Amino acid sequence: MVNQEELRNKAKEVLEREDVRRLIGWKRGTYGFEAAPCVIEKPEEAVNLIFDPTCVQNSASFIVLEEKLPVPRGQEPDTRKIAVMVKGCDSRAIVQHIVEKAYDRDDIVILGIPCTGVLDRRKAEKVFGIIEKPAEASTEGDKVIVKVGNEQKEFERSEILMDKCLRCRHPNPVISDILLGEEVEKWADDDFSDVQEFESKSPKDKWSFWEEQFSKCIRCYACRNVCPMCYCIDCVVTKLRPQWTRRSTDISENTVYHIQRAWHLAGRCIECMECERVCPMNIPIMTLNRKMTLEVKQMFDYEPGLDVEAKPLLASYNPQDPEEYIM
Amino acid sequence: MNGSKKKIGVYVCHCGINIAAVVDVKAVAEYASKLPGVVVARDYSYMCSDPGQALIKDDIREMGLNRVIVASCSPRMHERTFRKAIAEAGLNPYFLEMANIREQCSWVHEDPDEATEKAKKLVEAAVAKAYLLEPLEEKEVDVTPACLVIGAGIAGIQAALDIADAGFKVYLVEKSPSVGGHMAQLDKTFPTLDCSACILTPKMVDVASHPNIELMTYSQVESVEGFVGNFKAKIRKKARFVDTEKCTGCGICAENCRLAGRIPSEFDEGIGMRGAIYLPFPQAVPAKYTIDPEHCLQITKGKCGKEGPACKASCNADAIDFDQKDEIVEVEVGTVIVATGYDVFDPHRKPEYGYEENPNVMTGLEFERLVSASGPTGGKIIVGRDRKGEGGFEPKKVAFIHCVGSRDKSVGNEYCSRVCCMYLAKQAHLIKDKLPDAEITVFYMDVRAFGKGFEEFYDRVRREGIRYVRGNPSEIFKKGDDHTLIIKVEDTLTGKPLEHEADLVVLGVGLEPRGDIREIIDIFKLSQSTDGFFLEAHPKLRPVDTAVDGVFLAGCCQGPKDIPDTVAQAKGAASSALMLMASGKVKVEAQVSVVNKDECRGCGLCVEVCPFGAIELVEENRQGNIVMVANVNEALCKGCGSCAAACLSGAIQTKSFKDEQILPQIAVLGVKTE
Amino acid sequence: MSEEFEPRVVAFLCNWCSYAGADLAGTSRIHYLPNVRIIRVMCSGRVNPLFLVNALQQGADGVLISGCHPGDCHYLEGNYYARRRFVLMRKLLEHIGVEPERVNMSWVSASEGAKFAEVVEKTVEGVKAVGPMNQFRRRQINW
Amino acid sequence: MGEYKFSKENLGKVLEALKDYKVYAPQKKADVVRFQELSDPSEITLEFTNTNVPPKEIMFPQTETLFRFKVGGQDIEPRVPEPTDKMLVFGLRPCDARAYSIVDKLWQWDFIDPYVKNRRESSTIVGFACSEPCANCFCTSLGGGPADEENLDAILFDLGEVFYLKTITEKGDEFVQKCGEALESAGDVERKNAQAQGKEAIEKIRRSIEVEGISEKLPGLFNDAIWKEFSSRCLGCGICTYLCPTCHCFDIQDETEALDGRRARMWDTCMFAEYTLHASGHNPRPTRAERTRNRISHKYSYFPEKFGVVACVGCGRCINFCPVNIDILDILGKVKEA
Repeated sequence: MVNQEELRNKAKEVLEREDVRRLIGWKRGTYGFEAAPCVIEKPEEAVNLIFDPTCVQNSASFIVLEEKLPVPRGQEPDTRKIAVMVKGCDSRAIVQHIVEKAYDRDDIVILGIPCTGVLDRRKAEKVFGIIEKPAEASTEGDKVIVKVGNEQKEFERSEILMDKCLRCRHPNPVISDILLGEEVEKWADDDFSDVQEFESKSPKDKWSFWEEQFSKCIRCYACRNVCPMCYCIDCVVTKLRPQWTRRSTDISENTVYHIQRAWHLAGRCIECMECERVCPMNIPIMTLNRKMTLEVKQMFDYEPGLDVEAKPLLASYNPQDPEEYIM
Repeated sequence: MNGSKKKIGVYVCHCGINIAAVVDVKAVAEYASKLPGVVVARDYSYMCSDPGQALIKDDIREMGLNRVIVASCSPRMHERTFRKAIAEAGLNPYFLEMANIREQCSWVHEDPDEATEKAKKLVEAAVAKAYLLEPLEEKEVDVTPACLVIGAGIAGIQAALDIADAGFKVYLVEKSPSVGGHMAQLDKTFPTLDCSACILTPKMVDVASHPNIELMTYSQVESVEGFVGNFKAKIRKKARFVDTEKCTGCGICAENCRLAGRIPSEFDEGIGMRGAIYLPFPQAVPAKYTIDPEHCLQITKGKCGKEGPACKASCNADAIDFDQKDEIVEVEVGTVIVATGYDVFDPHRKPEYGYEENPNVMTGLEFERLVSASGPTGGKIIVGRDRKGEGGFEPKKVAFIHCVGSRDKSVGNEYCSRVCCMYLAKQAHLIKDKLPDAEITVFYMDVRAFGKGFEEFYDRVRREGIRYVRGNPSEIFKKGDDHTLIIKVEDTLTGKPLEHEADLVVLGVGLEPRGDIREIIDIFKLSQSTDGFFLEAHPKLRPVDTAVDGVFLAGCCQGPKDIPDTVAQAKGAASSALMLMASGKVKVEAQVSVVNKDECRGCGLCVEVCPFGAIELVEENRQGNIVMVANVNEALCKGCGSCAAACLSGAIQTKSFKDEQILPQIAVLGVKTE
Repeated sequence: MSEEFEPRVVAFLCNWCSYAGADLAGTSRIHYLPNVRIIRVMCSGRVNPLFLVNALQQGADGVLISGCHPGDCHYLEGNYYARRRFVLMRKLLEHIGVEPERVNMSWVSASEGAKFAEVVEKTVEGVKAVGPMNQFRRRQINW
Repeated sequence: MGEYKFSKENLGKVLEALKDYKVYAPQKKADVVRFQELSDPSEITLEFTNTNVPPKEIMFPQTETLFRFKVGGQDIEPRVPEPTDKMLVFGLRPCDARAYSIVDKLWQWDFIDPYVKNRRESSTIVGFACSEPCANCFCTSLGGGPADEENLDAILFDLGEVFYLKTITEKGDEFVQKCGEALESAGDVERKNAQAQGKEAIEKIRRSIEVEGISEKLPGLFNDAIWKEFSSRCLGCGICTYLCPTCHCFDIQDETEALDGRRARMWDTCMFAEYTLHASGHNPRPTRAERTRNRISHKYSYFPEKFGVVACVGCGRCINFCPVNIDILDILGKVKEA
């Protein structure tokens, strides 16, 4: 795992460059099993940075979350680079951002961090409950060590890591300028068996599952806002003219919201699972995205977030595309 | 405009009994009159008739209607009519919406109640949409009265002549030093057997001398910008190193060239030789010599013999100029005709036919040069001569092979080249003509003699004693050390495997898209059909148009053709171009896409999906921050709306088909209220 | 149930092929079921797949997109994009439990009036078989 | 005020008996505990620290029809819940009950909201004392407590094998009458255990903030850098506000279906950009910094100024559920330092 000193020094160096305006990374949280993402501008702030399995959040989201303020008359906009620390999944978001021209490759400095998996707070809280002090964690081989106060517990990956990590195909950053620590060995793969299994259900059973899930939704839009791929200026979901989805929360509007969300991520989702992690109502949102990911793979042999030269899936076609259901 | 109160008029047409016999038009009008915003709803026997239209116009004037719904036939029939009508009454023509209650109700449903119910809904949907219709303006752009014709083969020549004769300026651009294209290389033409050069050369001379045609040979289109009616083209005139003003075409330079007869002649398909300074062929137009910079010693080595370039020394006109540079000329045209032609299939891609190693295996086009009186052998059929043109022999057994590089998946050409069957038949005939004792065999898959006089010609050839064997040779190789070749083939009629002997094999090579077709594609953003040739706008109804307004196709660049078809298409392309230039104005689509710059995030999805290259990303100053946003070139946009469906935030919309105009229709047609 | 159930199908037809095909069905007086209500768009490429979702939410029991045959698109490529979007959206809807029979697409050229009628029959029969759309259909305004 | 007890297995019986109440109680559905109308007593769960969504949704549903109308017509049908249908809110935590009384001040301020008012008046509140507060609870800092009785009609203690039920108001007693014979009267043992449990619970509260002075301090920090510091990682989602028992903002929208229409109100949140977006396109709270500032200031400054009480009960939800660890105690701490 990456040495924290090295991480901070590198971050400091980068922040000292005068072509860099801010750095996105993680610092220790105020409690519990999740770190706090942070955006820092002063080199001296680098001492707070950390990276360990508590750094769950997708740092790339905060690149597109930055608000562009009006530039006062007579002043120049600050076009210096943004530096960002990324795990494997975070880095895929950056690639996809570049594919979609959210920014140019040279608008950012990427500090890549090979990742050995991040904690699933839900799994951890089943063991420890919500804890008042921030936990620390590390990995050794295929064991995960979690330190709560002075109590220390060792876990199998599957017991404590997020599901996305248990099927991670890209633990190492797929794009970076500076690589922190050594690349790690890929220890997992994804056979999408969960999706396949779900598909075997009847339409009726599928719906009764989703009906129950979607009816829980309170439309806080955390799943949308946290998504590194959701950064439209005016999201169709909350648009009033035309109003695609009503604001009222009922099974109809909630379902349509989730369809819209999943649809707009088809061929764009980079599988960071943030949407599902942040949901306060425990809706298995990733299942929708994974369905799309699988179909996109099988039908169009396409995987987003890997190649900055790639064309967006739905802005391209192949005359031989499948059309078995077309009359 | 959109804010103002909506005053909608609904007009339900009986269409005689066409509609009224099934749909209760009174009930539909009654229903419509109760819909929000509707101030008047009438039914009338024939809305499209003058009194019918008058009805609408009067209501617009008297009641101040600002939206009009006509419930009648398909908008594909009368949308224009009614747009014109309401415009005459001072309403924007795009404030019209039609409900198709004939083709979609009375003509397809028997049950009057069901048909009426559906008609009501269609009208209601039209009203819902009309609510949100916006006024659009129809823009017109001027058309520059000039045409750029690319390629001076028979297609380009014909198109250029037609347009020039109509009195419009033509810029005819040809890559090679002379006009004429492939047709100039041919000896005789099937099935009439008239001499190709004899019918072509007069036209070649015409294009050179026509006052309205500016001929640019040895030139290439570098780039084109703009849109229909207003193209700007950059053309590179390559340096000939010969001052065409001075050159008299006497040819002394070529005789004296140190490399004379040492360089394979492109025109003679490599059977004949030329020098570094050359005239492609005797009747070349213009009859001006050109120095080949790739071979000329003076240019490649910087020195030619002790006493300098012989050509320069020998030229009495002092036309040779080694300091000549490429020159870029810019022309403005309103229309473009692409007539870039084809390449013949390269038999190296079918090594089993031994084209590489056996001089007596040749392509059909090489054979044309061989039999041509103007060819290297003066028309004598002698194969296997050395580089100096010495030696060689007269073939006794000649074999022709069909479909080389056509109808052949293994080389990626599934299509039929359409000319090979006939040119091989013709060539077989020519041999019979010149070598009556030669034994001639043709190996074919099918013989396709579909054209005027083709079948008759094919008959005639067979009657002349030429053997047709149905079979697709698998292999051709040399037997022993004389020049006898063995053709391995199965006679698919008898099912017998044969080892056929021949001392001359002519490969009926097919036609392929030019190797450099990409250049043109990139310049005009044209598309290719699956066979790789240029894609026409519609396979049946718009065979000479392209997706790009003002750019037309002629000849084999669109697909294999024989000469008459090529000429016909060239004339078609010419008249299409003339229509635009004659009217002098062209309407550009009014229902185009429009970008909400505040919502656009500049992802470029729309740019990617636009088939017409009408959208580009441009810089936008957003409160001091420079961002990229999409921008639509209304002259290029055709309003298909693919961009609107691709856009994630709905920032780009297509006028008259905006999301906010379609969703209300969906709502009406979905909700059950009966 | 499905005897008296008359489904409502919202169809999006491209102006140049399928809408013309529907017109031809009319001019040739080919009778078909009245359940399909047509919305004209210039190209199947205009059809935002969310239109289908919206239609199903607004009360349609089934939806249909129809465009030019591959290669014949009046705008060259629109139907290829439409196809990609459609097959994906169909999978998504299928996943949350919308019967695939409700989500249809066809290629109908201007000359295929008879085929259009066929497509309508097929679609309506398919939707009838699976019954009314009750999954995320918008409920009528109530308390 | 009476004291009662009943054995755990009798919980069902008790609820069964409450026929003439519309009972709202915590139920676990699809992995989430939430207050919902209790159709089947066996559906109830009391195995929870606190519900994700606060029971404010009983009094102030996320989506509520205000009235119906006909498109084009003038006639509207207003509809206000009848005060007569009695409601029982069973098993909510003291902090959430406290939130009711805080927000009441607003609902019954210059305009009396009939929808909420009627529900509040017709409802009996039976609290459920906390024995195991969560790590981010800080109710004690805001005058509440795990067994706080403020605004409750009765309170329930889980004493292991039995429930100890103590009534606080007449409404509470009235409710007890309806509970049927499963109820026995409780004695000193239960009282003592309950009191002990309450004390212990207070001991277990691990986080706190000295609220004193914050209200006065905030206005001065209007343009302070701390807001940017915290908001730079804010997602601008609605979690902290939607899940807050005292947040009460709503939006009003008209919805139509053919010619039928309704005017409905639904939860809104000051953390969304649209919340303050003007029709002109101008937004007086252009970034998440101003929105974060507003959320804190509203709870700890504007509301107390107007109504004399802090609009926060220390339930800890906004801390627990924030995906990016924006911790209100962390913010308040910085406010005090500043």
